[in-house]
Amino acid sequence: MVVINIILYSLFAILVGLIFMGIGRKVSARMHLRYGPPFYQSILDIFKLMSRKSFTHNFVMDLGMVMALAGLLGTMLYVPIAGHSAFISNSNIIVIMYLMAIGSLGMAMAVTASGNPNATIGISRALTMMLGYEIPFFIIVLGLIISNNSSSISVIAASQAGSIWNWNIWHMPLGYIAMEITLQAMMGEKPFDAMIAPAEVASGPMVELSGKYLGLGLLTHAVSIFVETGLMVNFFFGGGSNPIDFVIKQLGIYLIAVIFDNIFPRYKIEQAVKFLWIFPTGIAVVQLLLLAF
Amino acid sequence: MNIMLMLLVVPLITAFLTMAILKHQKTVWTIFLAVSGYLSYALFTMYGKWDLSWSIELGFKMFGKNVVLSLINSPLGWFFAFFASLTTLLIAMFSIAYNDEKHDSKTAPIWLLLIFSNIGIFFAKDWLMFFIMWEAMSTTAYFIIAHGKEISAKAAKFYLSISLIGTSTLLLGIILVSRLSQTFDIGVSIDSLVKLFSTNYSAALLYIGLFITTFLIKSAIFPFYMWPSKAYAESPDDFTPFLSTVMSKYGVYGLILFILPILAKSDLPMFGKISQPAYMLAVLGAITSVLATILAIFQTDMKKLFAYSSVANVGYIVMGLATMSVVGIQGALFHSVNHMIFKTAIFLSLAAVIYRTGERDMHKLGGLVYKMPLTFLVYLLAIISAAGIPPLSGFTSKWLIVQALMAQKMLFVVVAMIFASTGAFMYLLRCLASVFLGQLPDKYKDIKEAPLLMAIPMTILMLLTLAIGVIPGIITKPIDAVLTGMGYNVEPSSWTTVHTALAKSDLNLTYLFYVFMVACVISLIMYLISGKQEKIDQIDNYTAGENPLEWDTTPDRFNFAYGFYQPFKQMFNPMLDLISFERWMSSFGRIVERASSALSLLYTRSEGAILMLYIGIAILIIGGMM
Amino acid sequence: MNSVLFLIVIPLLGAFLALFGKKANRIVAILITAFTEIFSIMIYLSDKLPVSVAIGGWQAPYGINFVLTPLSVGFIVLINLAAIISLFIIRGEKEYQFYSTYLVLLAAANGIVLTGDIFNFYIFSELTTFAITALIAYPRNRRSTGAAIKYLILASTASSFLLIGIGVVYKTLGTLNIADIASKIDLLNPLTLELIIVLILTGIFVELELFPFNMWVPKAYFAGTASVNVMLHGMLGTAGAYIIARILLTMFAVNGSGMLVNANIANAIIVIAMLTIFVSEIAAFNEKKLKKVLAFSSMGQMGLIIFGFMIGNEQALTGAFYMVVANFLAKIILFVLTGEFIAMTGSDNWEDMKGIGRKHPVAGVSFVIGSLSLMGVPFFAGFWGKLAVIQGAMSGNSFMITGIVIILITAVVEGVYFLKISHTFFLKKEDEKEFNAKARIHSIVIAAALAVIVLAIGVHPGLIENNVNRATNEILNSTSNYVDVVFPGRY
Amino acid sequence: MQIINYADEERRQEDNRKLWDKVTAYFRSRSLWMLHYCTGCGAMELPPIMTSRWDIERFGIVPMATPRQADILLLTGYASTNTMKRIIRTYEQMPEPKWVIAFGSCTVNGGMYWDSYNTVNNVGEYIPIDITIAGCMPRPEAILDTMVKLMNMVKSGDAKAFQKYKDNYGYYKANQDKLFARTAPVLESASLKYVHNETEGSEQ
Amino acid sequence: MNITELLKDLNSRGLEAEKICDGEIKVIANKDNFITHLHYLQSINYEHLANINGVDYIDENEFEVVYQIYSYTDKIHIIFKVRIPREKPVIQSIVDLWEQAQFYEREVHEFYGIHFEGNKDLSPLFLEDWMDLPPLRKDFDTERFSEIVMGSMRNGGKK
Repeated sequence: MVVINIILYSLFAILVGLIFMGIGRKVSARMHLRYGPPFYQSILDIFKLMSRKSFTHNFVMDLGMVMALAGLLGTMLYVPIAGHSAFISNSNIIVIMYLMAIGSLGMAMAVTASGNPNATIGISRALTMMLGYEIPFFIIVLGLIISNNSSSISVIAASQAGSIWNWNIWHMPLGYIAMEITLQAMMGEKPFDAMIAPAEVASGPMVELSGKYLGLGLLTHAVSIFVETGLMVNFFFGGGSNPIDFVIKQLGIYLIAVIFDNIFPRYKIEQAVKFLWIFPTGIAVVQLLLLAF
Repeated sequence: MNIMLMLLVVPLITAFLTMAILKHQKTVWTIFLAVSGYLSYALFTMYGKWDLSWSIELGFKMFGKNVVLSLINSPLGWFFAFFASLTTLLIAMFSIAYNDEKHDSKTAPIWLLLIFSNIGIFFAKDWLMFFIMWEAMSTTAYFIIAHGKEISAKAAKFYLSISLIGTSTLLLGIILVSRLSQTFDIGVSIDSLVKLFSTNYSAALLYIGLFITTFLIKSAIFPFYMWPSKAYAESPDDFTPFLSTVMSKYGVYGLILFILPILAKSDLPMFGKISQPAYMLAVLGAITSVLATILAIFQTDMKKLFAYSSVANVGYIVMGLATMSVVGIQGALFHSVNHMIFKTAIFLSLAAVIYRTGERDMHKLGGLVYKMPLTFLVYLLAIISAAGIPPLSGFTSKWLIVQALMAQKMLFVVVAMIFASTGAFMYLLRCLASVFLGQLPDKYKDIKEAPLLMAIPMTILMLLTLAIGVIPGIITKPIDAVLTGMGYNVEPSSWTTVHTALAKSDLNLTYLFYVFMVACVISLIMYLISGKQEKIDQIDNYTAGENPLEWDTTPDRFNFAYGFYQPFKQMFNPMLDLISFERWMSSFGRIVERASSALSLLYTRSEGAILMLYIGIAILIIGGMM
Repeated sequence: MNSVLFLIVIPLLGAFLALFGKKANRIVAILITAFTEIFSIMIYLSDKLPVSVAIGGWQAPYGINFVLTPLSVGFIVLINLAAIISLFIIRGEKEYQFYSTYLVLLAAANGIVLTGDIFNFYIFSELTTFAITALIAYPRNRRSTGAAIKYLILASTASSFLLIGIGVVYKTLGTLNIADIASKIDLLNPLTLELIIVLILTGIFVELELFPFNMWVPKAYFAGTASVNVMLHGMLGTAGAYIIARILLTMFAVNGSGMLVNANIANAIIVIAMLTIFVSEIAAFNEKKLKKVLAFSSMGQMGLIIFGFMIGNEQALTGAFYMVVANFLAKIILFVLTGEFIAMTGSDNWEDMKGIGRKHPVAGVSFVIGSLSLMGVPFFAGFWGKLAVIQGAMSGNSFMITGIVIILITAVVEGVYFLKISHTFFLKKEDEKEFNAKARIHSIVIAAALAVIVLAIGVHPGLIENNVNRATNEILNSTSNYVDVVFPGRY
Repeated sequence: MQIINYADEERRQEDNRKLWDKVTAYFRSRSLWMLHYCTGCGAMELPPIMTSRWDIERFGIVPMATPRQADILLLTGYASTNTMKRIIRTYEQMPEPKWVIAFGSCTVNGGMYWDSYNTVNNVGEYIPIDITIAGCMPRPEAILDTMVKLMNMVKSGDAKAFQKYKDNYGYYKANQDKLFARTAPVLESASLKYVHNETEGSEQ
Repeated sequence: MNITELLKDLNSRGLEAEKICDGEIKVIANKDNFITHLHYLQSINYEHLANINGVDYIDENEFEVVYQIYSYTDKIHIIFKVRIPREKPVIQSIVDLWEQAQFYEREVHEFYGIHFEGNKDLSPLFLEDWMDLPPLRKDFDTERFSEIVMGSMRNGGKK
């Protein structure tokens, strides 16, 4: 029974993630005063990519891409969606933080195995960026854990039940601002997308991914959007009473990120890390001190 | 024959035996394997028999009565000794194949002496036996690290000077503490120190400080974090795993054996939920892991990189211990075993790479995955476990330590821990990308996979990480015995779930593995149903239409490996130049050298002789009058 | 019992005969030293000790008397053992002057230890000075003659102070017998007592290689051949340790309790000992010549031993005596092997001695054992001595605590350079050319034997435990053991 | 939609495959990713089609950075012999269903550089071209119209240039070798001997 | 110095210098001593060598090597022409005056066949394994060449 449950959840997450990407492209097109592609465009892209022939350099590429998607799906299964999650065991933030690393490890391994210098440069930037956003993210999470003395998300989400006013966004406004900036970096949106910079490193890690592997890469990105926005909802927006409410909140957060994406130019990698370690971390530390003492 | 005595006698005799027949190395190393096999078996049978002990009375009179050296099979000592002997067994299997004519480091006899002192340290009941084995361990380790090479001798000298400082402080500490209770017994000295804490706080702090410096030196924590990078890199390749995993645990063992009970029992000024000295220890552990991770990211020599990674991991263990809570110590013990397993796996796979290619710099290697797939697989699983990624063993212990730190509200220490573990992910992947992936240089076109005898221990370690990752009970059960032995009341741990201090945050690891497997199946299905893939040559990359081979560039010029984290390094360069302990220590060494040559100059010139005679008389007269 | 006199008379007779014999000198010298060694062991094992022998029938306060106590005979045994070893490792000195001066040195060393009369002690120390100067100058090159002259000047100025001191003692107390002085010492007013102590100490300290007085040590050890070094260290160094025990801790002791009469001077001596340890270890750290390194290290060890004696409580004294024995054995191993290594590689620097350990593993390992024992590493004799000295010094005043700290710091420095040197022997020899001379088997055997003894004592200190205890309680209550041996009825 | 009776299994298999191909063709047509290989002056015509006035993204056509990810290769101008070598290598690096759109007259018959010694006159001889757009650099409307035409061709499944390239690879390879691998001088000219020996430095 | 003084100065040195428009003059030098003049020009801060290119006067049976020189201070652009016979197109290289001349001369050599004495590397730069006459020579029939290699036809032709 649990396996069917997991498959359903995975499909749900992938579908939602892809539709979010489509809507994101539509919104950014409308910001450029363009008509923009249909909202299901990403699904079309995925099917096209999956049906194409693709090139692989060695077995490590296949292993890596499969592992990347598996890692992200595993993470997604640990995120409680509107109160109930894929299986009974309670979900733990620290587990999710470490599980997210499988995604980037798999991607990094597959892409470096292709042997293209652009890809390796992209990966070294992605990992530096990861170190950049991991610190503020954890400080915010630490604040949450300290305030309700449990590292399980369902407890945190439950603590915000009831009316809108006891959402965490009002109790921890600074935490929310810091989380917003970190979310921008986690999703690799514009100010912090030095790793996928098409102009500099020819779409960074994805340079050698053709057809099927690019499809798996896009699916991983879709699920990661679902996970990150899901976390955001659970942390600050009360976790949602039912799945539709949960998804709408996620969409709201994602669109904020897309709007930021269209406004900002791109940081150099060390500027990005320095920025991430000064502003969001500073705000998060202030929030932590307020909570802890 | 008392089994404890056999544990000591067998390595000693075989050490002298192998010293005699050092010429033919095959038999020497097989004897070495046999001895470590015997030790592991003997230790395995000793589990549970906590009353085993052995003592001998020497003719030397101290405190009015003859000095007694004794061993006792304590659960803590057994825990460290058993897992150390298990690691040595696997390394021994590896070194039979590693030490052929070209690579033989002729250090088997000295290594056996080291194992002899290793057993002695873990089972010592009184301080004298502890000190004797500690000093023997430091000096034998010097000879193994130096193993007859010029550059290694210089690195070993650096290691020696720091660890001798450690032994001197230990000697001073032991004498001070033994004078308190007029006996060398460790248990009695703990109680006497606890009493001293209540009476004379500052003196007790000094005594504890001496012991803590020794243990910090040996486990390479903050002020003394720079000797491992030299010692591990230059020591023989099959000895480095032993050096980095087992020998860094002596300091940890010392902390758990002596410092933790004292800090737990005596009432100390508190800082939040834990005592000040413990918090100081946690801060030192945090600084070590952060600094070591940053330094590890910038290394180009792979053994130096993993030396700093070992220092960082010991930093986590010390942080776990400093929480003084049951979950923290459980996490620390679990992590020391995990560290033994995955770090040995990493160092063995690197040794296999060096054995085949003879090259240690990461940017000169690349693409070895095609020629050495098994080594790659072992290395991959080891770094997944080292980075603390869930399905494998490294995650559980890191998770426990983070939970304990959060429960004790040690906020900035936890942030440092997370920074270090994410940074760990950076340097682990750097070594993976530049050594195993990417283009294969031409000179390594025809290297073969590591020989069979090397492959067996590596695969066993790989399976071990997987097994412990899925069923943590294998390690948590012995840890419970250790904790109950130390007087903590801990409820028995189950085979699959791991309990923690925070509310409702227990974690079922087998379930986690099961979820991860199902996710893998789903993504595999997606991979299979989509279009076929075609295998193309490694050099056929997108290079903006250019055909690199036409411009006679060799494939390995394509590996981006040299300045892998160059932008990140530029951020830290000013800070690193500012506080580099390495520079201070080496400049201190130079000062001593200049002073010594100045003094010996004083003796060469003869006209000062009579003048100095009169100075001597003056000292005597002035001394007399005061 | 006045057959004891043979210990001095026969070597002197041999010295005279050696002037004429050519080839036979070597055998004659070996025979005489063997005789003195066996004779002293027989005395030691016979249970007639302690006994005082009046020479020529003159009773104690007036005539010269030889005092035979477990301490003194034990030291005689050590001195003669060093003498035998130095004879065996002689490389090619054939001329007769060598053996005659050697035999004079042997007689004088035995004399210093046996004599109960302070003036007689002065005469024997003069004799040793001349003998050692001749032996150091023996290689007759620029280096050795310079060192010999330097030693002669220093030693003679020092012994002149000693003579003045003895004169003052004779003037004030009217007696020259050590036991007599010891009993009458508290009659003196403090000022003259201090003058006497200072004068006599300057005389002794030159021979004891303490810091301001040991300018001659590195040059002398560097200039002398290996056998001369063994003599210098084995015979003179051990005799020096005995002098400290006998003169400082019995003659000037506070009613026989092994504590120096004037506490301030004791502190001054501790300061000097600390200075010696510190200066010698730091100087040895960067020294390139192997013989000089060992010279500095022996200065450091002597400083440690004197530091042990000066502390005065029972624990420190046993430690000091253990140190004496350990240092005696370990240093002889190192000097014997250094002689061999220098002969093999032809150069004095230890950096050029690569690959010796691989060619002669036994020699390399015994060198390591010797250096480890000097460092005070457990499993070797030096450790118990160092442990006991530090343990004893812990209860002392602030001078002793700083002394301990310096000992521990220098232990680190000493450890580094000793292991650095012993490891260079195991380095691979790059230029594969053969060594010029072959190491001689019997000297390696001697070194290995001593190394085994050092290991045995380290593992099981009980071997020499009872001899050391007899020596310590003889010092601690010297009135009952020493003074009433010489004057049975006085107390 | 005529009624199909699946009498025999094989025809049904065949229809299914056709059905599956139809579905994939639809997806391929609705999400074409283009790699514009800006050889000549046509490169200036591409950015406007992505701006808000013409907005090619509504057809699901997005510019991609590397040949591995791209479906369409846009040749936007004259191709000199050196560039031709790079174009062929990029074309071969693109995964299977791939199409080529050639801009302007230079790609068809060399355009105004028809008589230059290093301009390729007919790119179609070296790599298969699906659609060429006439005009000495076509206007954006023309480009949009081509894109829609390509989408329909892909949907109906008769944009098979890459198949043609694979089938008669020999013909294309021969042309390519004729262009690049030159072993003997092409034109016999009187003063040839002078130039050659002079470069070898053996002047008379 | 301004343009008139420059013209007077150059003419006085035996060069035919005339003004084309304000800020631009043309100088014609002899192939034997043109280097000394170039050296002189460089010394009076005409330090920028913009380009070197060749011209093929086939009917006068001569090649012409044109050096474009410019001075930032005087803001005057000199077109320095040197004529060399077509049979033996050899001229002195000016690498030691201007480093970058090496590449310009290499290109001119490839496209005209003019040999620059003293230029270390005159290997082909743009054309890959070119066997024919240097292409920019007038006696090279480019249409014929493209017809043979690329199959081009006058006004498009029928396929």
